[in-house]
Amino acid sequence: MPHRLDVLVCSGAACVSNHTADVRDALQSAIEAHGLSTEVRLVETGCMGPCELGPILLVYPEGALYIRVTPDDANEIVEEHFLKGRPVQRLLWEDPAARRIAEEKKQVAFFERQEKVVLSNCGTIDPEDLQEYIATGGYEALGLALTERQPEELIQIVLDSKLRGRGGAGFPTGLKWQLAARAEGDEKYIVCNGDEGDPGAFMDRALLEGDPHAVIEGMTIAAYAIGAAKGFIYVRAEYPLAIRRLEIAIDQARASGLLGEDILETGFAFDVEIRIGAGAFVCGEETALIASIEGQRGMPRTRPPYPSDRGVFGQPTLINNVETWGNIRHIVLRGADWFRSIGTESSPGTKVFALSGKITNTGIVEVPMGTTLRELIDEIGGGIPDGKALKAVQTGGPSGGCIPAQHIDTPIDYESLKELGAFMGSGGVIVLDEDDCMVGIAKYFLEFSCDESCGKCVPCRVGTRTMLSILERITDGRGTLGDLEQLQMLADTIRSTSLCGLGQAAPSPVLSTMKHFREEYEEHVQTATCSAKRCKALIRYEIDRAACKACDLCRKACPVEAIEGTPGEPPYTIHESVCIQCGRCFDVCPFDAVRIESGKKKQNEVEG
Amino acid sequence: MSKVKISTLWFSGCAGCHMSLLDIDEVLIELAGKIELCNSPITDLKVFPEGGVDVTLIEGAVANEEHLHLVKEAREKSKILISFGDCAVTGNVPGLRNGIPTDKLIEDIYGKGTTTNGELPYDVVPHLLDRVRPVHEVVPVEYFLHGCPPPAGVIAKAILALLDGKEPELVGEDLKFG
Amino acid sequence: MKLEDLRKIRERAEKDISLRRGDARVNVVIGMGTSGIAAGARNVMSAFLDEIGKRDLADTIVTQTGGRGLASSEPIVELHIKNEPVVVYGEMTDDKARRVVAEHIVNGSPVSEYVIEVRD
Amino acid sequence: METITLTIDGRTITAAPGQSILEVAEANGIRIPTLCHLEGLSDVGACRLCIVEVAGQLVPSCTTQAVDGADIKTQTDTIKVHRRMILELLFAEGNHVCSFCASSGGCELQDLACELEMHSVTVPYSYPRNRIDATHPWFLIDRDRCVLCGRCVRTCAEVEGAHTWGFAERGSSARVITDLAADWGEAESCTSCGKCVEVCPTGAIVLKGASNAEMRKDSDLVARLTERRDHE
Repeated sequence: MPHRLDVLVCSGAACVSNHTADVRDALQSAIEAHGLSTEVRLVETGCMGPCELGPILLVYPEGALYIRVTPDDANEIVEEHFLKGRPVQRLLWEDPAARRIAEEKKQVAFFERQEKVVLSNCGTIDPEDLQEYIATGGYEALGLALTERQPEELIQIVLDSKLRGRGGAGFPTGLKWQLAARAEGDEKYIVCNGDEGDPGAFMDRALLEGDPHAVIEGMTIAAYAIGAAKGFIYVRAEYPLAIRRLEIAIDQARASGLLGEDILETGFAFDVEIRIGAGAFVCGEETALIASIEGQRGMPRTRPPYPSDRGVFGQPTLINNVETWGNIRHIVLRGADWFRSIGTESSPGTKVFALSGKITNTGIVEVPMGTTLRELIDEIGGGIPDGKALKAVQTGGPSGGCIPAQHIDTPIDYESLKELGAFMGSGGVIVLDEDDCMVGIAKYFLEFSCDESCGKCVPCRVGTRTMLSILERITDGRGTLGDLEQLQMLADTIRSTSLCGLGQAAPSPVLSTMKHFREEYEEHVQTATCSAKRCKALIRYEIDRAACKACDLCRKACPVEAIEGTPGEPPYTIHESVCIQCGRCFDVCPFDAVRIESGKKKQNEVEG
Repeated sequence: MSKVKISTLWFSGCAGCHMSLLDIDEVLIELAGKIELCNSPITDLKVFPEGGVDVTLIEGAVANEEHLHLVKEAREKSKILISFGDCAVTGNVPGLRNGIPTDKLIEDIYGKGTTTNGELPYDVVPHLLDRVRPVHEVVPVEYFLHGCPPPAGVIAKAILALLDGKEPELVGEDLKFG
Repeated sequence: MKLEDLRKIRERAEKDISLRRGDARVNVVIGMGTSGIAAGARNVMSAFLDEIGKRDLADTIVTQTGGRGLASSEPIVELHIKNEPVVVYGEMTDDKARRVVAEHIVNGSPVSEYVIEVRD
Repeated sequence: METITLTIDGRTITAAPGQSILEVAEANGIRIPTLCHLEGLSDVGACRLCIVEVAGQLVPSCTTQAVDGADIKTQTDTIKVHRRMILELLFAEGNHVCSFCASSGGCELQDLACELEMHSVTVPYSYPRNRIDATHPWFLIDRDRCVLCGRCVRTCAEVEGAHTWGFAERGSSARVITDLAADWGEAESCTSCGKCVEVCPTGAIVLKGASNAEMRKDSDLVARLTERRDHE
């Protein structure tokens, strides 16, 4: 007897953290208790996208989308919906834009405005079930490639598609394939770069967890195209679920003759091995990643020679990012023209973004290249919460920059972002609102680059550290206008002389904020003011005498006894010299009597 | 022609740079006719002359509140400021205390020392700054004389050039630290 | 496995996940309100599912709805076939369900004696 | 023999294919400052002092091959600014106090300050406080004087074959270590050959007992050894 309901349980990493497994177990028991085991099937899928709202259930055939489901909701869902056909309204997604409950997934703007190519299977199939992948046309592209295409034809298709590397820099993928195919070597290698490490980036994780076979299929097609027999998937150890699902997928593919010797009985052999990285950001840089695969310390080396000439173990190596690999099977099946029909002239196809920061719908989305930031943030992302104003959008992580709100109608592609001093990067999009201090944001990203510098070349190792100490001086209220000049000089040297792309791009967050938000830097150094009231050394907490009701909550909450007052006898006062700016008084005050002020110069040890 | 007024200051340093200044041999005689040595450890004059000076040489790093005060005054009252020797230029040996909390330093040196009977010297000596700094980190500096101490020849070369109204040409070995 | 084998697996597997595509030709909507269940709607549903399974009708899905307000005719089943009027069957049973599958869904002719309403 | 022709600072120069820009420049008496490079060792392009301009791009001359027709500039104003900044960063990173350093007078970093006309370090000093490892009976390492050029690491691996030296940690915590961060005196793989002492460009790795300005290094040692090996 066929089942009549497919209940998709999102098992992406975010939902797993939100205890999706408990929800699944509760649903399973409720389904059994109601005697529906043969009629209802639970399917654990990869990430569905709106990570903020998990655990998420998607019920077919209706397409009903349940959010923030708890194990306690299981019985109601099973009895009312699965048994009686009445979806539980209170758990359905209320579209923030439409202000109505969405009966179906496709009514939600978050999904409706997306175009899922790479993520088409993500959140709709069980990534641990090869049959489901095959049902969506999986391995058809590989079959087609092996039986009806010559290697050169495949390279030509990828060239014609104008697909560009999704790892960030946007190098033409087809060209990489061609170079690796033409290079001479005893052996050739295929590498999947899954060392995703930018703060606020989780696109690769979503794809590896949600559709691992797509990545394997893309790599296998490339192996045939360039003549490689061995591949490596480099994933960071912080992605245990991705690793487990990849392992399952690799085992399944091998067992079914889709990987290993004699693939699809065509005589072609290719196998892949997972290499687990220890979580060094720099290993996302291809030469450092290759060193790490070889068992060396993950440090970049000078290019040329490029990996296509001398990569893993000195042999020609084709290395692409997870998302790039995810595009391959679609391009091979549907053709270069189809691919070019999506996106823009110079940047065809779609791009997966990870939305985070001050945005209503945090999560993973996929849109055609050329989509504007406004569409991405307001329509898909549901806008900024709490009625706050958008200040900037950070793209490209520590290698990227901040795009100010006035450029929100910029269509997203490799070139337009670069023009604005930002960077496509692997697709992390962090939304900043009026409460964010741009100097603080720049400092945050620089601190990341500084910590993650491999330490090999001087400009990156020492230069980023030095820039950071100058930024610290500025956010401590001890900066000078000369510091801004020095930041610029250091940035120039780091950009121009660092060994690898990570070092060269490390000053970008500072440069882009100095370009677009220079007045904030000047305000910090000239008047020791942080208008966003974020820089601890530049703010002070004060109690509004008129608003204080002497309830004593702030005094009790203060961890350093900086607040003085007697219950019932307003006003209370905060002693600035004792206060550590932790903000607890601000949080607990029921009368909004605690205010944050900025603008008074702190006593300096050395001025000038 | 009126004489060029020169001051020299002695901050956190060993006086070796001043020794080297006195080591410029017969150039001293030439200088004697051309310069007026104002406040300096050599003259034991403590204050800048009215109207300031043309050149101030600063030996030593900025290590305490007195240095901080003086270095700012020197900047105000001098047309040209010269960091005189490695301590002034780089922080050098005095800078090695950076990273050790000043309270601990005072305690270790004076508290446990035998000569002070455990009395901490806050009443009589200026408070230490958290960090020892090269002069140019605190105020702008025109020229830097490297060396511990700067060789007498380099000092003479720099001063004579300035007296001629020229830029001191400090190149190659002149810029050797240590 | 050869490419032909892969394609055979795909054919089977596609049917298995057809629910998620939302492109079913036939939707059997069973009234599963309290009164419907009391009148035996569960059995009717099981019969539909069983018969659809036996006949391997990948283009047919079974869904439910709350009560329709025709308590006297429960269990009620609506048959939505693409580009055709909705046919409502009343007082359904296990056997009647199997007949509707065979005659209406497979052969395209409604079982008129059970029909209580036809809507556009 | 096949040759290539290129221009360095306006001079037309003939070279053998496969040579690095640095090798070609040195062979023709054109001085390019270096620090991590040492003849006889592989080049890693870590210090970035040997940058030159090729087709508008700054590249390290030690790891970039000289190619036919290249127009190379080694002393533009931009290059000088960057080299000096890199050198300042090196001085600011450690405690390079020449006045009481065994290597003073024989130190490549000290010489670079003269060559690159570094009048003062304009970036803030960091004043690190790393422990000096003097556990080896004959040698010691003062990591506050280390510039992380990696010559010791490469010499130990490529010439001595002991692989005692390696890198640990990242960013500003990066440092050279012996064995798996064991004290040098406890590092079992160390053959006490002393080549690391000779190649260290600063006073970081020195002979015990060498006092102020007494240490003189034989950094050509590696080149002599490897050349003899090549003749075998």
